[in-house]
Amino acid sequence: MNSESRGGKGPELTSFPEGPGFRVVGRSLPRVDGTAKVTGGARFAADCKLPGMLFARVLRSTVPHAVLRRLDAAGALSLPGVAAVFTAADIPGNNAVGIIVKDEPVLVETGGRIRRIGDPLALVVGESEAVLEAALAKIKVEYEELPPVFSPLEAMREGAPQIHEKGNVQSVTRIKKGDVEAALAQAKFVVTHRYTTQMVEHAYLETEAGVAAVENGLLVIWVSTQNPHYDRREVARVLNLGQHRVRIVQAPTGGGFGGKLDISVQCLLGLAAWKTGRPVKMCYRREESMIASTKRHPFVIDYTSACDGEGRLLAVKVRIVGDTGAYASYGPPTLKRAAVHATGPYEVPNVFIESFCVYTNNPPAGAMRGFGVPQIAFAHESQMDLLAEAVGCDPFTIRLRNCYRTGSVTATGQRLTASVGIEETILRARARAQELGIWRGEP
Amino acid sequence: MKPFRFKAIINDRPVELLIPPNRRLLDLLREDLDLTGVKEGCGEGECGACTVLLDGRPVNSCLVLAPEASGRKITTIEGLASAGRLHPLQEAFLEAGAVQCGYCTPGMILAAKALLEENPDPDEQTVKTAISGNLCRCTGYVKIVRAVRLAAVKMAGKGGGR
Amino acid sequence: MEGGTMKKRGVGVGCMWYGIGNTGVPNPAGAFVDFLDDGTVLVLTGCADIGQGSSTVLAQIAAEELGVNMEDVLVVAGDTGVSPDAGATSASRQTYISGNAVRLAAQQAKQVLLEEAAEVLGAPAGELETASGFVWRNGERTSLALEEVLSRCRAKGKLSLGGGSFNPAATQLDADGQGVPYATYSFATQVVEVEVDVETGKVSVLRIVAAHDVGRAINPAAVEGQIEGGCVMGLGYALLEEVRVKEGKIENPALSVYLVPMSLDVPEIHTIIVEEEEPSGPFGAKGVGEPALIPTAAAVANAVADALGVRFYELPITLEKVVEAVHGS
Amino acid sequence: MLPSFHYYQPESLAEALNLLADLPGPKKVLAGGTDVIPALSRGELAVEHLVSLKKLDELREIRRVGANLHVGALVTFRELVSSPLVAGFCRLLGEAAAAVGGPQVRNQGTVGGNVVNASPAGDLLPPLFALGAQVKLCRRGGERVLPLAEFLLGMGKTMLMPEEILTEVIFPALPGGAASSFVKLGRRNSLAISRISMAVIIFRNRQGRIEEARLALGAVAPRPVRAERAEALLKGRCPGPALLEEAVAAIAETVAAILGRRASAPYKRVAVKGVARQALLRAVPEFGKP
Repeated sequence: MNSESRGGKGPELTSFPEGPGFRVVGRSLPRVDGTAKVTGGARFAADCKLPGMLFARVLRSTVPHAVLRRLDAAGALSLPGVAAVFTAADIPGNNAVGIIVKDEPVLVETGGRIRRIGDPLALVVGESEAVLEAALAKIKVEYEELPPVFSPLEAMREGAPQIHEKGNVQSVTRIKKGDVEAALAQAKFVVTHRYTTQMVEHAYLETEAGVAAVENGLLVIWVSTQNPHYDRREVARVLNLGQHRVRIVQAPTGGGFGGKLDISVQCLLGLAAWKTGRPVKMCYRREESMIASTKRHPFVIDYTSACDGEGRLLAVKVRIVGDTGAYASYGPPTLKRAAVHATGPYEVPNVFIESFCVYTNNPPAGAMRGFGVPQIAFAHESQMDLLAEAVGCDPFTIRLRNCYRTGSVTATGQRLTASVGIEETILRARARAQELGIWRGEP
Repeated sequence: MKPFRFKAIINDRPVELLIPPNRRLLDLLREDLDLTGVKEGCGEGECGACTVLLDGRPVNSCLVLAPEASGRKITTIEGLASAGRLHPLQEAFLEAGAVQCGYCTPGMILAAKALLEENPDPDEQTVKTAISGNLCRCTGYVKIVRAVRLAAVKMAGKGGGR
Repeated sequence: MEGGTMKKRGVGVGCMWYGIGNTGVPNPAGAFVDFLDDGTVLVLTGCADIGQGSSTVLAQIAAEELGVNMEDVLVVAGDTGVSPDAGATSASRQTYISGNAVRLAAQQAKQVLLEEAAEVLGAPAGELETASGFVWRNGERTSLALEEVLSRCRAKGKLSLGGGSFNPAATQLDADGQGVPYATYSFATQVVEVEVDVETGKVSVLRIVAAHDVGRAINPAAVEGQIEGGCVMGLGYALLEEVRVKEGKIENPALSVYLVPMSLDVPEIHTIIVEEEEPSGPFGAKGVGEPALIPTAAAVANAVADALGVRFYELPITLEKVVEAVHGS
Repeated sequence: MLPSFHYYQPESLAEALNLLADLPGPKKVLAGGTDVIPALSRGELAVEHLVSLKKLDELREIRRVGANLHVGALVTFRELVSSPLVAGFCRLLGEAAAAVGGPQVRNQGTVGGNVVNASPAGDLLPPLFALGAQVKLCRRGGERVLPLAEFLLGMGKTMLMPEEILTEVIFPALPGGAASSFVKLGRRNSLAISRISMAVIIFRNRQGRIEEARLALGAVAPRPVRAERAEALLKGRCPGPALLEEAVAAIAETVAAILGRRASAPYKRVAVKGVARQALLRAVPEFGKP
């Protein structure tokens, strides 16, 4: 065994002292894939080359809301070096993907709906990267544009353009505990504000990339991904193959942060390799990555919180609207998680929370590190400071007065029975901030 | 387009190739020479993933036309370890936990190598400046800075390193 | 005001909690652990390591459970041809969920060996452990080598393979949002110090103290790496990053115009790992990937409000917004 | 992937000038390439001929000739940062070069490129304006020297003709007693385009009285602008906090007038105060001492 290739780092760190107690857990051992990554030996998907490999690129819509009337690829096909142009008509299985809701086409069908700028319309496959750009320019597309909607608040109104058949509100979460209105009426301090947060890009350093090949009747896809088994389910369904005929191998993945949970190149690569019988490679350029991939949900949060004269939280009332863009992706769980976490790590006796995941013709938002909680934390932590100001105490004090402890009951009625470390983190953060001279308030 | 005769010393080995002159150094290294430790992150000099050393100085190989690098000495990450032994920077990156996804790592290490050759004992701010053209989305840079300073110590112990 | 320039300092606090795993839905992970003939170990997991270090952490969990060296564990991850489904690398779930799956698989594989060893040693399996290539009894090393035990298993046709699966104990939320959406939670508090130039609007984050309850830290350096990276992504969220969309079109789809923090934008980060052990976690572990980032923007916003006496209700807090808030438009 | 073009590596300036004079069709000179290569790959620049200056080592020099400094067009940002001549005679140019991009870009990008590119946010332009720089333009059979202020016409526009090469930038070396600084305000601390930048040169007499002040601002107009009112106001006075405030206010007024109703005006007319304050204080710390 070559220990170096797996990042083993010599006896001092990894040798196994004989006897009881933790021996490996709790130690800062080096990464098992570290050596490959520091030597340049790690082969990311874009680094793979296979004999006879073709290259692929997607034609994307330039309008946010339309019906695709006609797509004419004859010009592209006539270019030397273009091996094929695939459209929705070439998809043997179910032309819809999505982790929660299968609402996103792999390629938009003729007569089908375009719901955002960047929707995939056709896949060009060629002998070199160089030919793809010219080929894309030669595909003729006719759209019948539809009125778009870009604001989630407008999209929720009656009469707004409908983006999906089931309406623009993709999901609603409600959490009720106690009697919020009564508590608000009795509270000494009530603070209400609207918070808005922006759309954010994951900006993983490695863009979406993969290579596919058919080996002995088996479709193998090496791909940068956060969930290879989900990829397998989607590729198999889209290509109408048994799951046993699809093998997804996660290539070393250059960051994900939630953005590589969605299908990007997987199904298109599978389609191209399966249909041509040749290996195919597909790598997004940065611009395409930023246009095509999901984003962090922008939120509009209306937040009311109330406390007594000592800063004890009495009630929290929150309404969250998240813009999930053209497709659901991880929108529903993002908004659900935001609702569940809306009180912050504080015990609140009276709670009413509503969150809405709303379709628009914007770029789709999906999973991004934190799943809606960074947004809601901005709101609940601003509110805590505002209450502290009203009460006249410092920000640590109001948090210590309200934070969960063993035995606390959350807004969803869950009793926390173990491993409730919030108080400890507040105390230790405050102590360190004092040591460093950052915080000069009371210990 | 007349082909261009490209000659250079790459990772201490002479290389001679006939190339179309519109080739970027990045593509020459990755496609023609299979030096895929050189990564493309943005194609416009904004991320440093494609950093290589040109006569010892870091440049973005996506912004270098390959013929412009002809006649020069080029170092990629593949040229750092010798005879199976890691360079002290590579060791330090492993030990300090400076690697996460690894996509920025080759470029980071090369930027750091150029620094340490010029300044064997850089302070924290100097290290931060030396890697300020290299984007890392994973680590927050803290452990990368620590790794570079650890490598400096290692190299001083070995009489200046390689 | 400091040094003749118009700079103000402020301190802000941000707290958070984060449920580990998917919200109120089953999200199991599976794993296989196999002892090879020479006592080295193969871990098969669907868990995708995207840089956060799950393969290392899972190797540590297997090594700990089985008493082998890290060098002697190979993790094969994320290959649907050989590894069981471990669900998504998301929701900060893999250390807790795949970690448990690997530990359970390792325990099962070990049990096969210990039962075999029990026969050889004439001792109850419950008194036996594996460590350093040998079978141990009540904390004392016996002369029985694992290789020998494995060879006996092979001869009898017994697989030295263990399978493990773990699904966190969560329930669906009812119509009133009541239920147990997560089996366990991570917690954190971050304190951020900023300096704001009231004329240029520039917010410099000077120092961050980040205290995170992650349960047991399987690999403290990796936990710190998550926290440091999260803080920096969080300050990008607070101050810099915004995908500008006009009529559905992204106006800044390039890294030259979508700016994320670089090394010179990074403050001092003081991490504190709080280890409130989670009884249901592998060796007490919970998770840290997302919690690392969650409180940062909140704390930065509070610090800016502390510095300026003006609060921002909209992210990101750009140069222009600061100037407009301080000086009017 | 870059579009096709013919590529030349002339061995001498004369050969390069001949090529430029004789080649038909769209042509471009290639120096550091940090702007040209991405423009080519984005399809923003279409050329038939690309003439590389790579072999023209005579353009890589920084020389002192009499009272003047001559900076060759191929001198890189990095070379400006580390040059003893720059440190001795025009420190602010080195400070500006250090504020450009990141290390990779500074190793590649050149003085000539920064000037010819004529970006409103070009970091070397305000210091060169303040230094009173001239540019030397060569073509086959001739050359001309123009003040930078005449050479730059606006956003991306200059007096450079397709057959010309900018070979050097020339300016009077600053005397030892001159104070100078460069301050750049970007959204982040590296790889950022200037939102506003400012170059300061201040000459004082033995008593500390300001004899001459040159203040040049970048990224508030298509070309750098001098804050003439503030320059006049500083003349003959001693630095101190009150004078600092007067100067800052005057600079802000100048900038407000230039910006007019542009979208960035409400921000920049305030922000310039912060930049001006930092730049003046850095050049002459006495501005902060009552």
